[in-house]
Amino acid sequence: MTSTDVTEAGATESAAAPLLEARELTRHFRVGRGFGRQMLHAVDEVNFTIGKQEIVALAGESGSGKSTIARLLAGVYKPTSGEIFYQGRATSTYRSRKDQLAYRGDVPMVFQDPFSSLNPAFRVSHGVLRSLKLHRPELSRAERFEEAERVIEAVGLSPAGDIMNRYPYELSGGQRQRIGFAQALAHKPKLILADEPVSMLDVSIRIGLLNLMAELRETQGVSFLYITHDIASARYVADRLMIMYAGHVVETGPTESVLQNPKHPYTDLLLGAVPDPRAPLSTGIEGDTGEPPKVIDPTPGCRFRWRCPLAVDRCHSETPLLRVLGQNHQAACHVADPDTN
Amino acid sequence: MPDQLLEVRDLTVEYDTGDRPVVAVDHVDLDVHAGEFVGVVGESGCGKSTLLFAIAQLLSSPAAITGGSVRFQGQDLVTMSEKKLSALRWRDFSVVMQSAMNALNPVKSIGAQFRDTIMAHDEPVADERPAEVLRLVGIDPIHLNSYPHQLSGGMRQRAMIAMALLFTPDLIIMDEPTSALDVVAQRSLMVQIKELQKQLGFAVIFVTHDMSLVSHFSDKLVVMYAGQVVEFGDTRAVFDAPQHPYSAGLLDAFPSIRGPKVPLTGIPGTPPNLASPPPGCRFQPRCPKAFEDCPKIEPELYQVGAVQARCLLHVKEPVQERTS
Amino acid sequence: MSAVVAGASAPVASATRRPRGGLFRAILRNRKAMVGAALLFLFILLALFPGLFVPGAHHDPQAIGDLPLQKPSGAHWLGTTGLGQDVYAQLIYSTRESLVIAVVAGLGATILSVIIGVSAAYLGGLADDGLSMLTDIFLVLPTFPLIIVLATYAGKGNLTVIIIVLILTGWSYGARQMRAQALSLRNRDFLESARVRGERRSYIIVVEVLPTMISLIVANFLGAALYSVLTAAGLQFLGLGDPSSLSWGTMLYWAQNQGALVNGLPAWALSPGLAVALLGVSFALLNYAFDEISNPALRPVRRRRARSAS
Amino acid sequence: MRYLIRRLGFFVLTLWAAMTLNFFIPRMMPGSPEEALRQRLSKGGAVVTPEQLRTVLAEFGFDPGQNLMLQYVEYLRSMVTGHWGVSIGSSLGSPVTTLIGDALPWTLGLVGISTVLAFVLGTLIGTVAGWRRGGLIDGIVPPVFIVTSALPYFWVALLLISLFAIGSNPVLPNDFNYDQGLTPAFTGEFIWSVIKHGILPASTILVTAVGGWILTMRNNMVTTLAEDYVRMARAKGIPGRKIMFGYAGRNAFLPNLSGFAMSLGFVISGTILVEYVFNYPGLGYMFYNATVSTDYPLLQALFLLVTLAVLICVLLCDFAVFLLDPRARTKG
Amino acid sequence: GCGGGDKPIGDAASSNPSSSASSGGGGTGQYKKGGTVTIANVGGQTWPCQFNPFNPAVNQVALGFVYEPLTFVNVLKAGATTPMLATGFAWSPKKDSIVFTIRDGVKWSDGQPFSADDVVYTFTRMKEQPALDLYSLWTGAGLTSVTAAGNKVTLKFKAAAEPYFFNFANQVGIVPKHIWSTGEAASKPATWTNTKPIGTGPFTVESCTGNNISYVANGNYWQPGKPYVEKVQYPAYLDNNPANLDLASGKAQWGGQYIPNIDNFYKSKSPENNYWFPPTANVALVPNNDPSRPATSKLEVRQAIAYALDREQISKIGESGYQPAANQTGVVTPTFDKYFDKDALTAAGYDKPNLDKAKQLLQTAGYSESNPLKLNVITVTGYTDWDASLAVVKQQLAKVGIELTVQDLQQQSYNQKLYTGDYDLAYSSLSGGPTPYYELRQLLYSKNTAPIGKQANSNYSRYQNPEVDKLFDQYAAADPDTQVKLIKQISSYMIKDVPLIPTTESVDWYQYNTKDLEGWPTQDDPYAQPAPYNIPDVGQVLTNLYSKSAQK
Ligand SMILES: Nc1ncnc2c1ncn2[C@@H]1O[C@H](COP(=O)(O)OP(=O)(O)OP(=O)(O)O)[C@@H](O)[C@H]1O
Ligand SMILES: Nc1ncnc2c1ncn2[C@@H]1O[C@H](COP(=O)(O)OP(=O)(O)OP(=O)(O)O)[C@@H](O)[C@H]1O
Ligand SMILES: [Mg+2]
Ligand SMILES: [Mg+2]
Repeated sequence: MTSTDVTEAGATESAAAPLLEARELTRHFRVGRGFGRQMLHAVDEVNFTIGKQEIVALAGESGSGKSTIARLLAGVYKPTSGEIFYQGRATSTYRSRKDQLAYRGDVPMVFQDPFSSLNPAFRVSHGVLRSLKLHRPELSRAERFEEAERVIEAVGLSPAGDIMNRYPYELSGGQRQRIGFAQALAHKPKLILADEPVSMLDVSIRIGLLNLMAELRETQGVSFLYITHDIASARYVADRLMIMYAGHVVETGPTESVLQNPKHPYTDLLLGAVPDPRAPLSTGIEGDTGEPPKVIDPTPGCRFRWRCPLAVDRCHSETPLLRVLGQNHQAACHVADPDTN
Repeated sequence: MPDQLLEVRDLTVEYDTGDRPVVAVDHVDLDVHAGEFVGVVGESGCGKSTLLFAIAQLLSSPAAITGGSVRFQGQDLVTMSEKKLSALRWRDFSVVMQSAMNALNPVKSIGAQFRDTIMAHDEPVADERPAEVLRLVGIDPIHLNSYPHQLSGGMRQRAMIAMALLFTPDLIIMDEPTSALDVVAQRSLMVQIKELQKQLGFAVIFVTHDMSLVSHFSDKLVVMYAGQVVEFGDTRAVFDAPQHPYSAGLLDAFPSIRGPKVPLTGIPGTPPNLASPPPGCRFQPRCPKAFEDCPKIEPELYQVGAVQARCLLHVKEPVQERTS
Repeated sequence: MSAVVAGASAPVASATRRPRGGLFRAILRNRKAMVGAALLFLFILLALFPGLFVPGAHHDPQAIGDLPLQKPSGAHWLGTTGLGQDVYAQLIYSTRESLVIAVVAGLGATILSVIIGVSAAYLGGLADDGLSMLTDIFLVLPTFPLIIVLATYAGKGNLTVIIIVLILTGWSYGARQMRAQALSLRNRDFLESARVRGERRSYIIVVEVLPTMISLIVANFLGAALYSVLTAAGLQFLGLGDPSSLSWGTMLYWAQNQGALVNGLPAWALSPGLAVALLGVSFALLNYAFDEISNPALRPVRRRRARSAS
Repeated sequence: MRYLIRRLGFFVLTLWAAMTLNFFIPRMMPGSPEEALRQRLSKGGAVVTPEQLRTVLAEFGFDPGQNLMLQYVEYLRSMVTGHWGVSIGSSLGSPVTTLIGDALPWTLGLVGISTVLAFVLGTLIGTVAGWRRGGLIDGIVPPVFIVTSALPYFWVALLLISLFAIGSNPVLPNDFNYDQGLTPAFTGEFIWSVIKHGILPASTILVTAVGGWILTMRNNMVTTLAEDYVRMARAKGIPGRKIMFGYAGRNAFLPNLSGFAMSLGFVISGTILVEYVFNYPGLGYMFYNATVSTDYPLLQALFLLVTLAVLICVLLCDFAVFLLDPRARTKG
Repeated sequence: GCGGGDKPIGDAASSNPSSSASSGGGGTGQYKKGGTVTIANVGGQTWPCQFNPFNPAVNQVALGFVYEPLTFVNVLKAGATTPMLATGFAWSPKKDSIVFTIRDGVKWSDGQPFSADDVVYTFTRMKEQPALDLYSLWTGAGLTSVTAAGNKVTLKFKAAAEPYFFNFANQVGIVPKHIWSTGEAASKPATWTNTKPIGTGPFTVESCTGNNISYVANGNYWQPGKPYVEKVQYPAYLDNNPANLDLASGKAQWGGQYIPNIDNFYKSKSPENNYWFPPTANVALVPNNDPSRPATSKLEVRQAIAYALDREQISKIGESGYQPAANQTGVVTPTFDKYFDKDALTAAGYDKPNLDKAKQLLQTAGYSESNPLKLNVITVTGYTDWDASLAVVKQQLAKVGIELTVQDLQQQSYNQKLYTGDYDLAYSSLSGGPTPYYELRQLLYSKNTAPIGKQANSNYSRYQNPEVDKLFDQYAAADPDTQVKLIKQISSYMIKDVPLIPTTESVDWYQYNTKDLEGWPTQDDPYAQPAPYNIPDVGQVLTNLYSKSAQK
């Protein structure tokens, strides 16, 4: 397979009927106690869709709300406002355990921090086996073990039989991360929310996992929300790229389009910062300290305006909304130019 | 070379685990010249941090240096008394630790930590020096009165680097100083470090597992695998033509955001257990080019053109004997 | 009693590293734990089969003899009491009550700690505030005076009362630790992970949470048992237990009352205290060893300065 | 500020809870001052009517017939205003304030000093043991002090007595606060006597209390030493002693300090036993006495005092942590 | 309670009422002044330094030392009297009024003269301030008026009042009007602390700290030449052990201590260490006679217990022989031998244990091996000798098939149960008086009992017998010989109805050291109850002691 045709296939599918759609998704956190209560706007009025068999990469600054989005989708957090539609139905309408279980079976999550996402009291196979038990009740005990072994092998951990029986503290960060990934794979999901699933892996193993993602999408039609700091890997697997900044999605579009033709100044900055051994060092961002903003009780206006080299007056008073600036390519910037072609 | 700053020979470090010792650094040789930027890369757990600590004599039990020497400006640090070491430390070489989050004392203000450092040495230091170095790394000196928890992760890492510059040492050892930062911040910090290095002329040993970072910033590259140096040479040379299959694997394994999009493969298998490494070449069980000698003969570092590589493929050109 | 504090360090770190192969093997490998376990085992033996350790002549530890206040001799290894009872036999037979107090009160206090600590952490909000406040109040209340007051008035001598009192006053320390640990667990992703997986809340609490706290719970039990042994002995020593019962504290009470020390009978005055101390030590050793097992950083190390320049 | 208000709220609430418990527990239980007094009066065939008992007690400010809630309100008021009444137990008629005033200096002197000393010593030894981890001290200290920390107070007391205070030629006195023939004055003789009488009880407290502090401090120290900033301090060439106390010690000390406050309750328990064994006329002994003689006013005042002491100590330690730990400062 | 246990719980060791002394005591000669006596008697607390004689918690250190009664009554000599502040007294024929002749020339220790006014003032204050009237003279004994005429003071009663003589003549300390009629002493006499007491007694308080009270001889004392001893030291002891040690070493010369193993611990330490334990009352198993208790209300059961007990053994093991065995008549011997009817005792077979009879009686009562009698006995924690005695009793009763469970209770709970009748058997003791009448009346008089659930005054066994009541009623107005007869009659009911079962006799714990001091009360010369906790007997002893070294 080549990644190019994968991209096209995914793009057409997603246009037809989105698997999951987030509308005006918002999540605020209360910070401080008692009187001096303040609101941290982790995610603010975010809209996006994830199509069937689509890999959507979500990148952005640390603290910009990527994990929060994943957690909102996984139902770990309840949205402050906004709605998530899964296969056309709002998840807030799930009442029965059956509905919820079905959703959870379809949309598993790989947690960002592999050190805290495995229960230290159980062998690492615990999570995989439990997932199988909950979501594929038809399997017998022995089958579950077989299946677990298979997925653990699939994420590149071998010998699986040995690894399964270890306790989390006996695994390295990278190994744990892969166990987390295996948990999400175990029960034929439809959409995997993968929060930096490869951040702790060595380049060599990382690529194996990325290949696995692509293969799963191909063979089993699984979609991914792939959260990462590693733009290069996003380019490698993702059909679409979303860039977040301070709780807002500031740019979204087909991966290549965004990379080749970034519309939002932040995207520009971000791409400029990504080192590439195969390309010469680009300059021009030296003045930027790269301090991520905390979005506490924000006032209207573009959140990037303080760091933006292009900021105009309007940016200080009006929050930019996503605008279509190219084919499937949107950015939230007052000054960005649309594609000319 | 005349301006040889650091000369590490046969350095071996073991962790006493109760059963078999973990040999985390295994007969490592390393040379750093004044003003040089040496990058160290390698898989997680291959002994990079341990090597740095061993160089700085900062190992604490259960780790111990069990062999080799570390000559810094001509003096052997391994046999040096703690007292003499204290005098040398920070003034002549300083260390920026892997996690700046925890490397600052949480109960002392940044300024107090500067003061402590100054008081520990009888090096004359101007009163404005702390403020000056903070400004150098882009932190407002107002933060001298701040406590570590009041700074963001990036600021803490900068503060650490500022502190390392306090006495303008000859060598700064940095262990993944940018790991806590996101790409933009990491990038700007690296640029600053490089800039400072150009200005002040100190040498840097820089550990990371981000290949792309070293590719842009370091002069020399050390590739470690399972406690050993497997390849050593000019960065560009290694990147252009990696001589060790492991280095080659590393370089093959990461995608680019520019160039053409090609399917990549990783290195299969897992790194060896350092308490019982595989026989012969340590990379041999994972090596795509392994042949029958590999599990039998332990390779040495062989000179291959401009670089040295620990691979039996290059056995015809044995590395020349060193005079140490 | 400050030993209770000793068992408190680094409860959170302990959860993350659990030795493989279970506790049992870890205990076998730790010298302190071995000594503690051996002592405890001995006491359990004594408690179960006191008769085996007492020569036939003195099978009834309460039997009044004609020779009061005897110094230790071949016939009476530790001498006799003011009523001519055999001190050694009393010592052995007293093991049971002291051990029962330790175990039952320790268990009770631990269970209470777990329930209150974990629910405080999980319920959060007002319930947490209330429960934490309750815990803190019980923690700073001068426990022993409270115990004295309770034990004095609540129909004294009654073993059940003493145990209840010990539980009531002994749970707070543990509850605080439990809450802290449960809170730290609450933010751990593995619980979120279980929820995302679709587990029920009850399953998460019982199956996912409690096992991760097991080492804290065990340590807590040991601490509470130690506290109970010492406190109960103190109470009985003050005469607030049942003076006709057979326990070490009561023996001490009698020894003190009949002037064992001034009458030159240190064996009588000191041996029950020694027994209390040894039982306490066995709990303390296990507790401490437990800390070491669950927090490898605390394990003793061989200091080596291998600086061979080759 | 908010932090302070919260602490204050905790303080008041705890105090109130303690006072309430203290009021109700004795009153819910069998026995009453009436009976205690009756016991005392039924000498010589005197036929004492219940009215007579009530009359006498009423004279001393205790009216058992009063509504319990009213009594409670009255009690709270008098506790707060410091009108603690007179003893109705074995020191019938003595103002509670006087009784406490007489005993307090002794307890403060003996228990206060030895407890603080134990804490300070324990912390110091623990610091050194942790610093020299695996060294000689560290090899000996933990096992020894695990043992001492599990010793019952009273047993250590008895042991010390049998070693030093019993026999034909006792080295040290084992009861009371000073020689009975002396009158308190600032004379060398008197002070020496006070010291002599304090040695054994103080050693008892020291021996049993110090272990806990050593162990916790050592463990904190070991944990802290593994922190990166300690290694960093070494890397910076900061001298060992300074790292030991200024970096590792200070940080390891913080949890110990909170522990100290929290465990003060336990310490007080121990001192009751110590004072009891050594017949030391301090608050602990008085507490015991007040309990067994159903002396409500004295009991209440003592309980209040002890709770106050613990609470104040908790607050002080909180405050100290607040000062020493910048993290705590911003958390509030 | 006594029990002589170790740590006295709450109360300082109780002071037994004293009684007779016909002669003025042993030491009649004139001795030179000098010397110090140190008293070792556990108070269980530091001294509060109060000397209010009306405060029952502190009157032990005031009465006898500083305050004196009108007349001293010697319990150990069948109520013989010694004139104190009254040189004499005369009863009216119906014994409902008494006239005291007040001694002339007595001065208060501040130099003010003592007069009949002070006596009247003392008694009338007790009326005005009922809290002062510890012995309920105005409310219980029927005192109606106290008047003075010259040096005569007349006390009038509603009815014959001889039984109360012991209380008002012997136990009430006379206080000075000129002090007690001003300031706080006048406004709050019951709670006044009276730190510098002014009295007529042989000593005044020189200094008082929590640790020690130091008395010096009263220079104004009315008995010429007395007291011989110049100083009294009364250290506070919190615990028996140090007090015992001080006695054994001779550091303290006068003790009121229970000392385990006394011969070995005390007597053997020095030939000058002596002790004497005169018995004054009974320690008894009190069965609950109330019909609501099926077992103990049965006469057979009570008899069976009485037959089963080997009182000598209880005395020997339980009380180390210090407390002699009691007998079923309830008359304490040898103190009250005059009233003891040995023949009646022998005739009933209670002079020695009789197990067969006991078993047989139990059978009659319906108990057998298959249906054993199970009884509970309550006792007080801290009375370790009682615990020991009960351990013996338990063994003895087991032999006849009674299972006894000993329930050790804290004093308060014990009292509660005892007073309200919530028990099967209670181990108990009451204080006696100058004749057995006082003790027996407390125990058996129906007016001293109350229904179950209500607090009884002293008749806890709930024994009620109109015939016995009649005998008690006759006693007050009877002449001495008749009184002896009445008591023998009453004790015959003890044998017949077994309302309670005396086991041992409670004694005065008394140790004395003769190295420097002489004039102690002894078995041969029992001029006062000898233990230092007896008030006002302590005053008698203090005026008789003299220092040998001062005589040289
Ligand atoms: N439970 C929470 N309570 C309070 N604030 C939170 C919580 N979770 C996240 N935040 C805040 O919300 C913001 C977004 O956090 P989030 O974890 O989504 O960032 P992220 O993009 O995943 O960052 P990273 O790349 O570092 O993982 C941050 O400022 C974070 O501090
Ligand atoms: N205390 C220890 N006991 C035993 N082995 C240890 C200990 N600390 C580290 N090791 C082992 O030493 C080896 C080298 O560790 P080191 O921290 O130097 O790796 P690293 O290359 O810095 O890894 P990373 O990139 O993750 O920082 C690892 O295999 C590790 O498992
Ligand atoms: Mg995240
Ligand atoms: Mg490292």
